[in-house]
This record gives sequence, structure tokens and C-alpha cells, in this order.
Amino acid sequence: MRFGILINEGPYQHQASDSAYLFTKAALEEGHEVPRIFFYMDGVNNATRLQEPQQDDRNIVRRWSQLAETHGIDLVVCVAAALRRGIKDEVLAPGFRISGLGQLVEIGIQADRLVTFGD
Amino acid sequence: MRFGILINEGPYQHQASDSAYLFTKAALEEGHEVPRIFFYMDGVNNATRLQEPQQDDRNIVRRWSQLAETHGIDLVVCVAAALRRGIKDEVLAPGFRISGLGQLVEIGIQADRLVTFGD
Amino acid sequence: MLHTVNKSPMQTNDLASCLAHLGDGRLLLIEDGVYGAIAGTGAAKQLAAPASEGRVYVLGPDLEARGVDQSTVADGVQVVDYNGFVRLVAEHGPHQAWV
Amino acid sequence: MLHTVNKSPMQTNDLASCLAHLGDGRLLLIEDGVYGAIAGTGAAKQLAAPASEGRVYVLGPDLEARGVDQSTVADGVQVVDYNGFVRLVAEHGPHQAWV
Amino acid sequence: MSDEFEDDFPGEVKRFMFVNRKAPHGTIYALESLEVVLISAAFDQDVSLAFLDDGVFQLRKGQNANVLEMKNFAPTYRALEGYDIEKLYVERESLEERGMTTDDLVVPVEVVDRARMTALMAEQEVVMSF
Amino acid sequence: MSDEFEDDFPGEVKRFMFVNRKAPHGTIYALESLEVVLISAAFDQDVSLAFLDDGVFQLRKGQNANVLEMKNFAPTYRALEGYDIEKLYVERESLEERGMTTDDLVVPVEVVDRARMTALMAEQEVVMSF
Repeated sequence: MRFGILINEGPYQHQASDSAYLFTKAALEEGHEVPRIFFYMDGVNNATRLQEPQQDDRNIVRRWSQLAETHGIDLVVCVAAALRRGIKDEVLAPGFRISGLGQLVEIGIQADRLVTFGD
Repeated sequence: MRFGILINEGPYQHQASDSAYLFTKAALEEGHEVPRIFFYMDGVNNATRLQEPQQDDRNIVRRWSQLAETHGIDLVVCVAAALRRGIKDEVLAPGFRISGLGQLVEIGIQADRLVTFGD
Repeated sequence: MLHTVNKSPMQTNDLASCLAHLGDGRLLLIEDGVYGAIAGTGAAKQLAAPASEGRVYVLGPDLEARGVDQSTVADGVQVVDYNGFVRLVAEHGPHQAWV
Repeated sequence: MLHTVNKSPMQTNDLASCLAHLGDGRLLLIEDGVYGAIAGTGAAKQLAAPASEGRVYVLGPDLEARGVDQSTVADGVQVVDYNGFVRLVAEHGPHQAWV
Repeated sequence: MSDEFEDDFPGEVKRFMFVNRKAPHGTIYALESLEVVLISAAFDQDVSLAFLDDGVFQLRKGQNANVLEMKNFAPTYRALEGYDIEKLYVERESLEERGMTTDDLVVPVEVVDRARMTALMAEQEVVMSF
Repeated sequence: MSDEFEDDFPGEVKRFMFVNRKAPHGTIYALESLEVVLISAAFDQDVSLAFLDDGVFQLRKGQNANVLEMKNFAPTYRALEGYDIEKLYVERESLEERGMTTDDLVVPVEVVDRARMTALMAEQEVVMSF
């Protein structure tokens, strides 16, 4: 099956990003495809390459970049939500791109399942 | 009186930043001092100068910078929370500085009232 | 002590918990918490006792933003603006946010 | 339909609302929602009916993170891991998050 | 993305439901739900909006978020009809618990009871919850 | 900051209370509360911690957040005594509603009823809620 993932909260503050990551890894393990993850609202804060968590903590942004590279996942950040929060091309981590909300509706149509993680 | 303000949520997602701003403006109008506002957890996302909200929306970050300049408010961003979320000196808006949690405890001691805005 | 509640009483237990710990303190409803001030709702009944003693307030701008007319606010609940919020903290602080 | 609830039933009305709209769907408790699966609590009673029909699940890693032993989970509630979460969405989707 | 991923898109129509359960203004969820609804109209999908729990407050008349320097987006619900989005379902029990009637709403809606809302949700292919 | 603002700091001791009402791990609030508590110890303040509502889950034994790749901070509560932070108040009603007793907690605490918790809150000079 093809899974689309929607993430509505930023990293660290809520568990949403963590749950979405562990779900996505498991979906890939189970042999499914995850063509696209869409980052909306505070979810766009998952996309900054400036993040520098403590040594003993997980690096949520890097996990996304690595997962995307290994599995060819399209990490799309909502442009309006991103501009409002200061997420721009100049701070974007590898694997992320900024685009419109149409990319969310499109994956809703194309995927067999859309799974939402928020607060 | 001297008011300290603590903000625990980022701009736009929750009303906390808006409420804190309108409260701070009113406190100054009422003749009180607001020596310091401390930005903790997702609150650190109030401090990025890269933000670019839509024309017809409020610019939350710029409001803070202007208020700080006019009234000499010390806008302090928690360093550990900021690093984790990619808020660094290179993206800091005018009037903000990055420092430790001690600055929060200190304003708790020095202010007559500490007022918290979160989710 | 000035307590603030910023969540709708239909969505979270924050108002209920705050009221259970209000003692002789003051309560100000802000943000989505202002829905708790609408007369006739279950929340309004919960806060009737402290309201009758003049210890419950609601933030007017948050009511207006949400289309809740001041005439529908429960008996005894006093509407204040942000300057009133500041005065409440000054007079009745410390502040405890039931976030 | 696979429903997920990620909030504690003592803090928000999300579990109650989800159960009121569950119909013949499946429910998976995740994140802070897993506290709803502890036997003997008010929440566990609310979900006893669909649980007895094998339609309620709880995410094991979220239980373990919170120190809730699987032996304390209410009767009929099935513990799954993330792979099980994926299979539930695949078999019983679409997904509705009661966020 | 593979070509296959691009090619099977045109013409497909799915049943999308936007489930709105949060009050407006306290969080951005209500506003951002409306943004996705508007975009989904451009994709010619079969779109429904469900308002239940505190989500019914989103449709309340007389809102003026400008007093908070925030966007006043409630009038936008009236524009949905122009985008052929006409399925707005409001749950009767949620309205009643909040002392509201359809007279309090900014836009005509279909009021449904909880059982009907449950059935409508179960019919969907894509659900986005805000 | 004015000199006056700096000068009246040394030696002042206030009653600080950290009010913990949220479950751990679902949000970062519990972890970040603990961080401020640790810093406040360095400032020699009169520090109390209150655990009520879902905040009592923060002290639950057997937590292992590593399974989620997250920090497992529950053991840190046991280190508070080393910083002379000894006033940990847990509300009896909150424990009971969750089917818990002090045997379920990682650290010795003082269990207080709701009336006593209310009185303790009212005695504070600075309250931080997480």
C-alpha cells in the first residue's frame, strides 16, 4: 500500500513527530511505500537544518533527512505555514522542499491511506 | 510593579504569544515595568527574524522587537530549547538574546509578578 | 492568587481542576477558556459560587473575538479588558496559569 | 475506519467523543492516550464494550515509555507495536486522528 | 516520485472529510483546516466538513478576531458555496451542549445527530482532523 | 537593565512552586519543568513541586522512554534530594483517580489532599505551571 503522512506539530514539544517517524519506519519495514510526508502548521519546524539537540537526545530533523534519503520519501513543507514561522530555503535540511497545500490534497488522493499526527 | 513574562508556545499555532503581547502592552500602559520576557520551549520560535507572515496578518516577531526597542525589554531565549529547535544567533530578530534558564529563575525572583502564557 | 484558564471547559478538565483548587483566589477566563462564562452551560454552573462572590472574571477581547456577546455571560462574572487583566495580576497575584 | 486517540482521558474529552462516534470502527490508543487502557479506571469502563468485541488496541511502546505494565491493561484491549499500528491502518483504514 | 505515481492522479475523486473539533482562535487549527478545504475544492474532490465538539464554535456568528489583531476568518465559511463545497454537517448534540442553535451560525448547514455523524465519518476515504 | 534591577537580587529567597499537571512524554512540558527546578536549586530558592491531575504520571515507576528514542528523565526525580529539593507534594485525589498509590512512585513524596494542595498553592510567591 501507499501511505501518505501528515504532521501538524513541531519537533520536541509534542510527541507527534516522534510517533510519525516510528510509524513511517514500521510502514517501510512492512513493505509499504511512503511516497510523501507533508509538514503543516508547526510541523514545518521539523525542517530546519540549524537544529542542534543535546548529545544524549534524538536528532529529529536528521532522522527525517536520513529516512528520506534511504527510502526516496518526498518531504514537503507547506509554504504559507513555513513563511509565517521563518522556515525558508536557506535553513532547509536535506531532503525537504517547500511547496503548496496542493501537495497535501494530492497525496490524500494518491495514497491508499493518509495518516495524521498532531496535537 | 515589575512584571516578568514567561512564554512557552510558538507564534501562530497557539494564542499564547498573542495574549502575552497584548498583556505586556497593557502592563506598560498601566505604568508597570516589564524588564524581561523569557521564551521557553516552543516559545523560542518567537525569535526568528526569517518569519514572513502574510500581508493581512500580524507580524508577531516584529511586534516583539518593536516593543523591546521602545520600552527597553530584555527578550531572552532559552539556549537549550533554542538549539534543539534551530534558533541561533544567525537567525535572531532584533532585541532578542540567547541565554540560560537562570535568566528565568532570576526574573522570577526580581519581578513582583511572573505571568505565564502557554498551552 | 490569580488563576487563569485558557481552555474550553468542554474540551479539557483544566477549568474543573482550577475550580477545585481556587480556594479564596480569583479566576480569570482567557483565550478558549472564555466559553466557560456563557450562561446556562455546565461550566457556568460550576463557577457560580465564586462568581456570586465577585471572584470570577472573563477577558472581553477574547469573548468578542469568538462572537460571545457580553449579555450572554453568566451572572456575577465580570468582564475585563487587558488593562483589567493587568490590574487583577497586580492586586491579586501571584499568577497561576492552568495550562 | 481506524481511530486513534493520543490524549489522556483524564485531561481531555477526546476519548469520550471518539467512543461516541466509533460505530463499528477500531480504536487504537497512542501517546498519552494509552492511560485510557489501564484496567479499573473510568476510561477503561467506557471502552469495555468495543474492547469485548476485539476492536480496541493500545500501542505497546507508548505503554512501556510511561511505565504502564501490559499486565495492567483492561480486558479485551490488545497490545500492538508500531508494525501492528501499520497493519491496523492497512486493514481497517481510513485513519481518523482524534487530535 | 515515479511516473506511475504521477500518472494515476488525473480524474480520481475521493470522499474527503475535514473533521473540525477545536474552538477557533485559541489555536490555528480551525483556520488551517479551512485553508486545506479551499485547496481541496480546486482538486474537484467530494468534500465534506464536519463540525462537532468545540468545532461548532468555528461557525458562531459575530466573531471579530481583529480585536486580538488576528485574522477574522469566520466570513470565509460563507464563501465555500462559491467553490461548490456544500456539505457542511454540524452535530446536533454538540450544538445543544453549548446552548447554540442554527440561528447562531454564520452559514446554512445540515444539522445531523450523533448517529448520522458517525455514519458519515464511516463513509469517507480520506479524513483530515483539525 | 538598570543597576537597581541588578542590585536587589543577591540573597533574596522566594517561595517557588512548580505545578505539574501533564503526563510525561506526550509533550515536553514535564521534562522542561524539571530543568527549571534544577536551575532554581542553584539560586537557593524555597522550591516546592506539586504533582496533580495527570502530573502524577510523571513520577510513575518503570518508565522507559528510550523505547521511543526519547530521554528517560524519570530517574532524575530521585536526584532532587541531592540538590536540597525535598518538598514534593502529590495530590491524593489525583493518585486515586488513576488507580495509583505511593508504591507506584519513583521517589518518596508527601501525599496531600486537595484542600492542603490548595493551601500550599496559595502560600507561594512565584508559580510556574507545566
